[in-house]
Order: sequence, then structure tokens, then C-alpha cells
Amino acid sequence: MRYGYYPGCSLSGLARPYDMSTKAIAEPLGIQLEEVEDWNCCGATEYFAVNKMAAYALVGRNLANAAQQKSFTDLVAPCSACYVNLRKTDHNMGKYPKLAQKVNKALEAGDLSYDPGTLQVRHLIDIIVNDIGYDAIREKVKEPLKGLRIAPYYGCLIVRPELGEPLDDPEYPMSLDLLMEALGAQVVDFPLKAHCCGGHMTQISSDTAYELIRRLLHNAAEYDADAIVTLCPICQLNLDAYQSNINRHFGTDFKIPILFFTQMIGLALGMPPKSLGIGKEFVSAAAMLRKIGTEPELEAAPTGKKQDDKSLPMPGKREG
Amino acid sequence: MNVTKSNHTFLMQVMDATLGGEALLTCLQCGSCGGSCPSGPDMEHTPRRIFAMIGAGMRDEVLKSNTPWYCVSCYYCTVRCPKEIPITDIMYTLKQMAIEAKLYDDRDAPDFSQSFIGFVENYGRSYEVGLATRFHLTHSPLKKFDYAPFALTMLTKDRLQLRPERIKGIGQLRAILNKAKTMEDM
Amino acid sequence: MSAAKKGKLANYWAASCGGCEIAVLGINEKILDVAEAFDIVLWPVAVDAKVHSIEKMADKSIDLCLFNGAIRTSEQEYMARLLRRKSKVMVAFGSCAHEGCIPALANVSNREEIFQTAYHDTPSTDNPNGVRPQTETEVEEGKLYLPLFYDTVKTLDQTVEVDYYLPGCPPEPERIWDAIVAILEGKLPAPGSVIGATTTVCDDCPRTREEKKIKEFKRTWEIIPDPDICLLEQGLVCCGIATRAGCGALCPTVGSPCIGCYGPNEGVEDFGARMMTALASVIDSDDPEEIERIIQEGIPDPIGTFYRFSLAASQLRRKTLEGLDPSGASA
Amino acid sequence: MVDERFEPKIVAFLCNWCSYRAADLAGTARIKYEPNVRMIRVMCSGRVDPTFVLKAFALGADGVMIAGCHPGECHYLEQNYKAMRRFNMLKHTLKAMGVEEGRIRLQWASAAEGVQLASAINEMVDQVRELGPLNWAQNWHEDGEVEAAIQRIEEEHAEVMEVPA
Amino acid sequence: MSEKVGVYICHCGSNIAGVVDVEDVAKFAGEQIENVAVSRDYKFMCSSLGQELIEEDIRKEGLTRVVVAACSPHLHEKTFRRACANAGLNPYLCHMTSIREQVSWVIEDKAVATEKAKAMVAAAVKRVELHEELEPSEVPVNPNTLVVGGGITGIQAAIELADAGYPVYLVEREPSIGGHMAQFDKTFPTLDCAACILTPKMSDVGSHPNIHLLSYSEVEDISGYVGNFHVRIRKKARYVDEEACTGCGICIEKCPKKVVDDVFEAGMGYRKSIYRPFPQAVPNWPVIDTESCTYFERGKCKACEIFCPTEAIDFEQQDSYIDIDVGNVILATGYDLFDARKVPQYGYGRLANVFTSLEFERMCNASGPTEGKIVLRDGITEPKSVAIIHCVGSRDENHNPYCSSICCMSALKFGHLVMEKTDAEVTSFYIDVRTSQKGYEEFYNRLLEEGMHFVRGKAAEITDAARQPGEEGKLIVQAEDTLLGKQRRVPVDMVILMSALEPKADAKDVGLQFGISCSMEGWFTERHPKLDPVATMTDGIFVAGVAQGPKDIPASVAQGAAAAARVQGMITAGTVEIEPIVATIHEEICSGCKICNNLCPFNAIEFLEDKEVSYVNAALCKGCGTCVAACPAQAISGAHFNNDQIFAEIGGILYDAIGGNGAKAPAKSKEPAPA
Repeated sequence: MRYGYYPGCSLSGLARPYDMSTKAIAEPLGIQLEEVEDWNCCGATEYFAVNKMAAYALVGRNLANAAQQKSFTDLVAPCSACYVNLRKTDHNMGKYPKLAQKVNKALEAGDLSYDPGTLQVRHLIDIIVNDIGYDAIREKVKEPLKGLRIAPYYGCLIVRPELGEPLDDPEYPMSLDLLMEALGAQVVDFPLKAHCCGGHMTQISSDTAYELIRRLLHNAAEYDADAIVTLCPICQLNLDAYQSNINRHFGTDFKIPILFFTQMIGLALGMPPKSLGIGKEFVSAAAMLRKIGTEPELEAAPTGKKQDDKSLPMPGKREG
Repeated sequence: MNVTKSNHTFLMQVMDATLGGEALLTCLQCGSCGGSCPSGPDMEHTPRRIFAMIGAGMRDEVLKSNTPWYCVSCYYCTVRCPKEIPITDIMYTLKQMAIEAKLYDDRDAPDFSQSFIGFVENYGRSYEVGLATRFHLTHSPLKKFDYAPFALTMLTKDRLQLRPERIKGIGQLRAILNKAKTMEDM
Repeated sequence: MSAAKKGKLANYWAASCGGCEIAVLGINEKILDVAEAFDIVLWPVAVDAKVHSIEKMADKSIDLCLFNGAIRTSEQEYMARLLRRKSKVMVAFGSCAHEGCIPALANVSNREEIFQTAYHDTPSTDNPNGVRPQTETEVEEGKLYLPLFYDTVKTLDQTVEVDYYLPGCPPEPERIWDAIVAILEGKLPAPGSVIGATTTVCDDCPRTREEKKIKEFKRTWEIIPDPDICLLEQGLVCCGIATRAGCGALCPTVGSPCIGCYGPNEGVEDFGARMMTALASVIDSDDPEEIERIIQEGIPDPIGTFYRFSLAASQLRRKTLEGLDPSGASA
Repeated sequence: MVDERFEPKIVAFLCNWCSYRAADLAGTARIKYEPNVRMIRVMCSGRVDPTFVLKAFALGADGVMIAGCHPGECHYLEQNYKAMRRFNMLKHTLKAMGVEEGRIRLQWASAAEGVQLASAINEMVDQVRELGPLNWAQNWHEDGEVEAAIQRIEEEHAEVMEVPA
Repeated sequence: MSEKVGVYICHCGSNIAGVVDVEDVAKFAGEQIENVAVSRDYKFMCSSLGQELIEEDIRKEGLTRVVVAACSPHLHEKTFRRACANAGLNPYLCHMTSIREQVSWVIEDKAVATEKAKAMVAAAVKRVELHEELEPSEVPVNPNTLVVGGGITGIQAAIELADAGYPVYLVEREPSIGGHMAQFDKTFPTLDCAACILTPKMSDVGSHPNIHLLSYSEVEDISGYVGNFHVRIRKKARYVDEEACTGCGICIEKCPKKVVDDVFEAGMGYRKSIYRPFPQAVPNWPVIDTESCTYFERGKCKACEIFCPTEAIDFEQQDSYIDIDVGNVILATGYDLFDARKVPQYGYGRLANVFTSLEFERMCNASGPTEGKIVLRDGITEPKSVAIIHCVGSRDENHNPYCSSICCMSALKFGHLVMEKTDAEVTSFYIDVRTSQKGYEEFYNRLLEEGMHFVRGKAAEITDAARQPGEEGKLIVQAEDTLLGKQRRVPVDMVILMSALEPKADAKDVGLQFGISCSMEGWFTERHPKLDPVATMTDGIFVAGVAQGPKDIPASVAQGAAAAARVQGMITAGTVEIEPIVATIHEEICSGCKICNNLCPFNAIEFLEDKEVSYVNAALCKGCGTCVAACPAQAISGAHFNNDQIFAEIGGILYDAIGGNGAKAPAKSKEPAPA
């Protein structure tokens, strides 16, 4: 099956492991991903706050570009924020013709246009559980994740808001639970599975953000989870990169690795952890890997990168 | 009672600027938004209260409050609202209004949004290193958070891009965004 | 029918195809009875007579005028007025005079568009100088006139008062004979009525009818209809439900849906409205989108479907002129 | 007044049970709305024959509204669905006739929706006002050329007849 | 022959005359509308003097038609029709046009209002000229009544009618009557025991000579019309011979198969495969549940048959059909409870100690699964704290937009019961507490005094994920305390969800079967929400109880009695008038195309096979006119709303527009009428 692929900014940076593992499992699962040409940022949760029309137009450019490629009708985004922005723009353009008119007027300035409904915007988990299916995955599993206790973490934007046909229940989703079970893992009850990871609050108010992250880690620890498995780059970042800070701040001792669901699929398919970007996480997954009999390979420290001539200058400090 | 176009109150402005915003008229003040909100405890006013304030025409107080900026876009309020008010989208509207009116007290959140957008408009992509550097040079939001070791780990884990990537069609994108910015909000 | 009481008969042909003329001959040898009963004072297709001889006749001196054809030029209107003045009984003969028929489908267009098509745009036209018919032309001897070509085709009764209508495209010979007999015997219905049945084609149609529920309107080429079941129930838009009986259900009997040439039933003011309302009523859906789809896909040409014969006689008579380019450039 | 505002004439067919009562309610509540709509009561929106609408246009209406109970709330159970089907069919035909969509409107209004009915009327009046007069009869006036053309024929014939045989 | 029309313009005090120039309108009608013989304006047309004015003109001036331009016909059409009839004019030759509701009350500009009034009067005159004399027909009323639904509403209605001496057929779908009320423990606000007040009424029904109780039965088909309905009832097989069974209960005792009782015990308790829903069931014959019965599953067992002392068990029993004739029907089919699983954030079905209101009712009930003890799902632990969540599925656009009306009071009742039976703290999470009936506010006050806590805020979620000390092992209710403007987390042991009342799942089908309409949600629609609350648009079909909309027991009982009173009125009158506004098919025009036959939801259109034409049964026809509008041959005419009348009305209402013939209707040449 052929899909348009919109990786989004995170996957080429802080969520590189997500990108690596997605591409690694695509082939064995029979998924062909065709990257949207010259895609731009989706605006995350920020652009809509500053200028809605520009935000819609920003996403509109991606939809228009993707629709032009014509080799696919389903556009897949692995990042929740990208997914919701692409889907919201397509959905609202369809629901409010006036909006579609305006977005297209803006796109006209770049010789583009987009007819809402042309593309079906879908999240990666959607195509894996619905197009491929639990049974097909179960059949492909070579190394079942036996004995692994996993807290499935959906975060917000995969299941909310409801834009058209919902992907899963907005309050108590189950698709990732069932997928992890299909991989042979033991899924723990994780009541906070669709609660917020703090999102951009890490950048704005640490008190708020840390508390939100702590709740999640606390809840997963209560159920003795070996790992939290996520579907979203920001969720992964917030739970992983800030975990040591949380421990320092609250005097706790969480050591829960945070992995992408695609990495777990890769492990179950028998792929070497490194090829899945495992090892790049802040909180080591080594203990978890040992539990399923996979020895982690240590990530070699990067060699000093040589300065590329084409690189752009760093932006300077803002005046005032 | 007269069914004619209503005068342009703050409430009307907020509703007009938000797709589906007219549902705000039916707010029951039940508080399921405030009860659901992950950052509710840290907000100056819960979303419910913000709606009451909007109805009361307390424009400046609303736009000055930290409430919209503390919205994490989790959409719990939106899916739970018994009156189907697009609460998250209203928060976006309030942020935009606050920026336009320069009425926010706390600069951190709006500046973060604008720094982010600055990158998007310059490069077509967001760029964490630059964003963080720029943001941290002007603010110190994570007072308890030491940015340097964080960045170093990211770097050693090959999870940071060292240079921003610029899309090919940046000119096209800017033309589109500039055109969009001339338009009235929905 | 003695010679002493011999009446005067006029037949006239305005905007129509000529089929009505043939239909008159379709009464076969009975035409001799007609000739015996009437002096034919005007019948351009068959008998040599001059307009000015009619003009000279005293008013109401023609006993019966069978007028076929719609009114689309000033000349036809002139003739209609003239014959009305001279005739005791004026019969709108056939669908064109009755309700406009095919010529009136031109009411979806206007004069300019029609001229543009006829004198310029058709592939077979060679008109390098762009010549167009004019109502006035200056020649050495003086001015020459052509009749005015109307934007809107009219029925006969929109032009002059009509006593009776004989529907059909063309009227069936039997019905023509029935009418002539009725006229001769003075057994005419009240003036203004249609000479014909008061039921619809379904009454004569041999097909069996069960239940009308339509999920999809089909075009004739899409299915081979079952020979025994109502065509409408098979999804074909058959106008027999709304069309006055009189033809003997010729078309539906042989598997072709009725197209409505006999016009509406007694008392109906708008044939298309009857078809629209009946068909819409039996659409088997309560979902607005599905209804929309069934209609859009099933009835691509509503005017041609509902007003094929009756556009001029309908309430709205024509497509709005406003939507048409008065200069004809859009044609 | 020089540029007098165009005041469209709109005929509304209201069902006896919901929408006519909504109009009653709008009155009782003293809700002021555009005076351009003139109402005709029928027992059910299902009674509205497309001929009524066509006739109203032909007789000079600039717009026609059909109002009935909300789907599922018809006092005759489901007859408003028939009204809806006919409305769609009629709209389709009127479009082909060149009648703008805004001139015909199907409005659901329950007996409690006086305000909604009044707003719908205001909205429609605004819309039709923008569309301008329909003036249907104007469509077949042939710019008044007919009589002159016929007179020309009469004159021509008179001339011919004067020629001695 | 031209008609002589009298036109009367009412001032309605200043209601009309304050805006409309009534004299001008009267003058216009008299001078410019053809066939108007008399045109007057008068202060109050509906007053007896106003009516006399019309009567006198009919007698003296020989008026043949009357137009009254005044208020809405829904208010005074009957008044003026009666006035005409008094003067010997057929009442249907009178027409009203509403220049108050549609003109003076909605238009401010006097000139514009006067113009609109003129158009409406012109339309009325044009229309009334074409009116025909109509006569209502009369049919006898069968004194039998069908009551559908054996809950408290249906029971009340049946007893009222039976006591008055009229035969009643009471049809109940379940094996026993009693309905939801039989499941309850106490009733608010008096805290009477529900069973104590209900069971005597149930046994009354069981033994009343005028009541034919048909339990475990459903209405299969209904035809006919007011006064004369024919009903077919399917009696489902009980597999117990009612003649032979004594209700001794040995079969139940001996049955080896125990299953969860999802109906009466709301899933909280068990019953046998042969069972009666509860001990006081009426009738008390048991019924075999074939889904779980071992014999029906595997063809073996028959323990019940073996032990039955009267050989009443009959495994071969089949459904049977009973045909009855009744004059009226009362529908009291009740409600379903909203499925709280549809609100996943409240965790019902996932979090053990979240209960629905019905589960809690059963728990409190002394004859229920816990014998009245309030305990957690483990069956042992008494809760130390209980939260009650209001508006679960009510007042919520995601589920049901309406208020379920009983939950606030039930919640207070539950609060009282918890505090009476345990030491637990009770906290209610509400949006508004609605206590608008007699004694209700007092009950609220009593609970405040008893120490029940109230948090104003819709519960956002219920979770078992502890966040802070004190929350471990508890259910935490998170909500905004809107009176404080702060988010609160209240840890409790037990949560009770006040689930919404919903229309029966098959309410719309039942509505269609009986020819009555439902609201969008599925509540049966009454004829008039205020003035005719138990009648429906279909004569002879009445609704009562929650089937018509959420209401509590007193209101349901009142409606049951009201419906019974309406039926008694019909029976006492003996005959019923049928509105003459009906459709007629003209046989000579009808070609039998069968477009119309399916369009009538009242099945009034028959197809006469012998004549190959369709035919309208006037007694069944409700006069909507849909078939009239649909007939492609225009073979159907609708009395009082025929095409010519409506065409004339359209012409009149557009009298000042340029029409299709270029003519300005209606001109008139006669001399002015006397003012």
C-alpha cells in the first residue's frame, strides 16, 4: 500500500528515532511511504495562536503539494500535532466553504490550490491497525515482546478533537493497547493514557509541565510498566528528556524508558535495536531490552561534525 | 425583542473569529472545561470563568490573563463540553487577540509562539536549537531547568539538528502567508 | 352531411414540424367525408389559397379552423389573429399549438443565441460575411420586411382565444376523427376544453403496477426493461402518470417510456410540476444528500424531462432572459 | 426618494402545525421582522405542490419560502420529508430555468421557533433584496416589438391588396 | 353566480388598530375587491357584539362568505365559524386572516403594515369565494380501550377506566406489570416505599373484572381510526400454561440454571431460567427464558416440568395472536436508561465502584441483591464516601440535550439513603439543582441540613489514577468547583451516575405503528404542549407518562389519569366528529398509477383492484394534503385546501404585484359598498 508521508519537523530532529523506526518497519509491513515534496512546518500548536488564516494557509500548502503528487490519496503523519493540523485544515475547509475559499485565495499567491477531501489525512497508527490489522501483525512477529509490561500512551491529539470519523475513543482509546498485545507484550492499565504530556508548557511554565509529566510517570510506575510507548514526538520528548529533571524536582526516582510504538514493532519483527534508533533515548531502554533478551548496543559518541559550507547562520538575538 | 444584527460586543468578536464559535452563547457555566483542563490549577481563570468574563465584556482582563497561554491544546474540554463549544479554538482566538492588542502580562508564552513562527516563516521548518537558543537568551522560563546539559545530551544522541533546513519553496510559502495575513479571520 | 349545410374549414401550419398535417391525412379515406362536409378555404400544405382571400372574408365566416404550430414569429401571430377573427371555432391542433411542444424548447434560449447558432456556429454553416436575417432591408425598390423572430415561443392560446384543444404530437387520427365528428354533430364540450380523455396514459397501459419507490432514476439505455412491469417502477422516467390518455399508451406498451406529448390531464396548470411532484414524492430516501444525488444523477436535464412538450404553456414559460446573453455571445 | 430600496415580495407557505404556529409565536413575542413575506397556511408542508411555487413566481413573487416542521417532527409523521424531496426536485428545475437558488428556501421551524423563523425570513429577504426583482412576466414581453411588427405585415398586405388584379 | 362576501377588520383594541390603518383596509376591501358586499372594521370582532355584527349581516345582507381579519385562526377560527353557523351559513364558508400576529405585532411601520394587511385581506376574499360547504361526519366510539405499557402510568390509566366501568386491554411487554417503579426502593420527596404503594395497584389490575391483562405480549398491528381500531396482539410463548399454573413457584426453586438478571435487577443480581421478575409480579405465572434454559440449549433437563404439581409447563407452546376492537388507545410505554458507558470519562464498566442510578436503586431495595445494604462492588465493604454525579447523558449535546427532570430529586433521595444507611460522606456534583415541584425544595433543604455536600460543577472525569497522597485506592472525581473557580479532586469510595432518561429504543417504530409523531429525540409528541398534553395528532391515540417526555411518578400518574379521563369523555359522547378536511380521489380521473398509495402514513389510501383506481378512506385521512400535491393526474382534491382555493389565495396575496399576465389583480367596477 502506498501512502503520502509527512514526517514533520520533529522527525528530522529530536524525534529522529521515530523516523528511523517508521522507515525500518515500513518495508516488512508492506507500506510504501512517499514523502511530500518540499513540505513545510505544520505550525504545531503555535501558529494558530498568532494568525489563524496564515496557519490554515501554512498547512494548506502541504495539502496542496501532497495532492499534486497524485500517487496517493492517504496522507500519513506520524506526529500528532502534524496529524491534527493537517486533518483540521482539510476537515474545516470541507465544513466551512468560506474558509476553503480564503485558504485557496492565499494558496493562489503560490500558484497552488487544494480541494478539501482530496486527501485522507491519517495517523501512522491508523494505517497500521486498520489497513494492515492486528492479525497480520501478529503473524509477522518473530520475537514476541513476552513479559514486557507496557503502558500505552496516546497523548491528546491522536484522539482529540474529533474531526470527521474518529480514529479511536477520545477518552479511553484502545488501538495501541491491542497493537502492543498483538506484539506479545503485556499491556498494563494506564488510566492516564490519553492525558496531556505538557505539550509546549515545558517552554512556558515548568511548574505546570513538570506536574503533568510527573503524573504520567507516576501512574506508569504504579502499574510497574517497563516502558511507556508513545505515538507522538512531543510526548516522547517531554517524558524522556525531562525525566531526570522531574526526579530532581520532585525527589522521585523514575527510570522509565519512553519508546515509540514503531520501535516496539521493529523489535517484535526481530530488527536490531540500533536500526530502530533505540539508544538515542535519554532514559536508557537497556533494562527493558534485556528483559526480552535483546542486548542493547551502545550508541557511539558522535564524532565531531565538520562545518558544512552550505549551512545557514544562526539567527541572532532578538532586539528589545 | 428585535432580530437584527447584534452590535459588535467583545463576545461577538470572539465568536466571529472562531469557527463554530457561536456555540459560546449556549455556555451553561457547568465547568467541565475547567474541571478537565490539565493546566487548570495554574490558570488565573478557568476557561469557564473566561467565558463568563467574555460575556461580561471584560476584554482587557481576559486578554491579559494567562489562561489562553496555559492551554496545552489537549482538547479534553472540547470533546467533553456539553454544549459543543470549540473551547481550544477559542483559546487560539484569544491568544491572537492578545497579541494584536499587546495585552498579555506574561511575555513568555506569546514570545515563544512568535519565536517559533519566526523560524517557520524564515525557513519553512521549525528548528529546535535555534528556537531554544533564541528563546532562552531572551527569557529564562525553565528556571529550574539547565538548558546546556540538556542540549548536549540531545546532541550526543544525534537528536538535534545543528543547522536549520530551509525549504525550496520558501518564497512561495512567504507569498502564501503574506496573502493569508491580509484576510479577515473566520 | 348535406352539401347545403357545407361549412368552411381552414387548416393552418405555424411553428411546427408538419407532423400534424400528416396526421390529418392519417384519417385515411375519411378525409373524403371531411371534404364533403367542408369547403376547405385554407390549407397551405394541400390546397392553393391566398391569405388576402381570407382577409377579405367576413368575420366568423369560417366554421372551423384547425391551427397547428406554435407562435414564434410576428407572421404566425398575424395569421393566428386573422384566423381567429374569421373563424367561429378555433382549435389548437396538436401539441405545438396546444402547449408549445418541441419548438418551445427554444425557450431555454433566446433569439440572439439561436441566430448565433444557426447562422454562425454550426459546423455546416459557411457564412464568411456574418450575414444575419434582418427584419428590414433597404433595396432599390423600397424597404423589404421579414417577420419578427421572437425571443419566446408562445402557444396559440397565449396569442388568441382558443375554443378547443386537440392534444398530441401529433394527435392520433382516431382522436382527430372523433373531434371532427363532435364538431359536425355539435356535440362539443364547453368552450376552452381539451377534446380528449380525463385520465392519464397509465389507464391504457397494460403494464402491471405494484409499488412506487425509486432509489435511482435510470436512462433508457441503461436497462432492458422487464416487459410486464411499470416502467417507472423500474426507474425509467415515464411521463405516462401525468400525461392525458388518448394515444393508447403506444410508447410504454412497446417498452419506451412516455414522454408526455398529450400534455397534462384535465385542469392541470403545469405539466412539469405534476411530474416533479410525483417523482419526488416516491424517491425512496429521507436523507437530503442522497435525495440530492438521486435527482442530480437521475435527471440531468430537468427542462427536457419535465417540459419537453409544455414549456411554453408552463407557469414560467421559459428560462429567464436575464441568464442569457442578449448579444448571443455565449451561444 | 430617489434610490428607493427594492422591497421584494416573498410568498411563504407555512404548515398549520409548526411553522404557522412559529409565526403566531413571533407575533405574540412581538418579534419584529421584515414585512415582505406574505404567508399562506396549508395543513402540511407536504401539501405544497410545486405548482404553487411556480405560480407565485409567475404572478410576481420575487421569492418563495416553504416552511414545515423539523424532520422527524411532522404532525403527519413524515410528510415533511416529501416536501423536502419535492423542494430538491423543484430547486433542480428552477436552476435550469435560471431562477437563482436564493429565491426559494425550505425552512424547518417548530412551533417554538418564532425567533428562528423571523431570522430566516430576515435572511431570505436580505438575500432576495440583493438578487433584485425577479419580474418574471418581463421575460416574454419581446421588448414591445410585437405590435409594430404585426402592423408592418398588415400594412404590407394592404398594399398588396391595393394592386389591381 | 357571484358571491357576496362580508369583510370584517378587527381593531383588537389597539393591538391591530394601533399599527394598521383598519379603516383604510376596510375601505380598500369594500371599494377595490370584487364581490365584497360588506366591509367593516370593529373594536373587538370576537366579542359577542362583534359576532352579532356578522350574524346580522349574513341574515340581512345575504352574505354568502365571511372574511375576518383579526388574530390567528388558531385562536378564534372556531368562534367565527360558530357565528356563521348561528346565522345559518355553513361554518366552512368563513375564513380568518391573521393581521395581528403576522402584521401589527411584527411590523413597526404603519404604512407598510397597512399594505400587508390589504394583501392578506385580498387573499382571504379571493380564497373564501371558492370555499365549499363542508360537513363533519360522525362515527360511533367503541367503549373498549387499549393501554400499552404496564408501568405506573399505564396501571393508573387502566384502573381509572376500569373503575368507571369500561373494558380495558392492558398490554405489557415484560412478564410482569410494574415497570421501573417496581425496581425502586423509595420515592421522593416523601420517601414512601415504592413497593408499598405500587403493589396494591398491581394486584388491583390483576383482579379487576374490567381489565384484560395481556402480559408478555406486544401489539403486532393496528388499523382503523378513532372510535374503531382493530388491534392484533402477539402473546409471546411463556412455556407455562396460564390456566393450569397456580404460581406456586416450585419450578423456579428446582430450576438448576442461574443467570444474571439484566432487566429487573439491572445486572446486579441473578434469576433462574424459569423465573418471575420479582416476588410480587402480576401475573405471577413464571416464564421460561429460552436463551438460557438448558432444555432449549441442549434438549435435556426439564426439571421444572418434572416438579410442576399441575403439569403447567409446556415446552411446545407457541406465540399466539389475539384480535381485539377498541375505540381508543393510551400509549404509556415508558423509557430506557441512558447507557453510561457512552461517557467513558466516568469509567462505568471499567471502574468497579461506579454505579448507575438504577443499580443503586436495586442495591437500596430491601428485596434487592444486597438486601438493602449499601456496599461496594465486592459486596462487603461499606463506602466511607460517595459521589453522586448529575446530568450523565442529560443536558449534553453529545448525548441528550434535554434535562431528564427526575435526577436532581433522585440524587437527593440517594444522598439521604446513603447517609441513613451508612456513615459515608456524600458529595453531589451538579450543574443546577432543580426542585420545582411541591415539597421538593424542602427536601433539598433537608439534605443540606443532613450534611450532604454540593459542588457546583459538572464532573470532568472519574479516575483511579492517584496523583497525590490520600487518593490511593480511591476513585477521584475531578471537577471545577465553579463557585470557587478552582479545580477540585474529591477522592471517594463509590460513585453513582444519575443517568439520563431516554426514549425507548423502539419508540419511533411504535410511533409509526400507531400513527403518531415523535420529537427529534424520540418522545411522543402531544397535540399541544400546554393545552392538550395527552392527546396526539391522531384522534383516539393518547400518550401518558415518560413516553411523552421525562417526568417523575406524580406527573406520570397524573398524565395516566388525564388520558383515562380524555378517553372516558370520548366514550361518554358515544360518537366522534371527523374533520371534513380530507382528500378525495376522483375515480373518473384516477388512472391507478399508484404514486399516492405509499405516501400516506395513516394507510388511508386503498387501491380498489376491481376498478383499478385508488380510494381515500375519509375516516383514516388526516387531511395533510400530501397525496393531493403528489397526484400526477391531479385526480385528488383536498377539501378546504384545494388547488383553486390556494391559487386564488396566491393571486390575492400578490394583488399588488405585476403578474404573469401583466395584470394587476383584482380590479373591481362596482360601486362602493356602504361603510
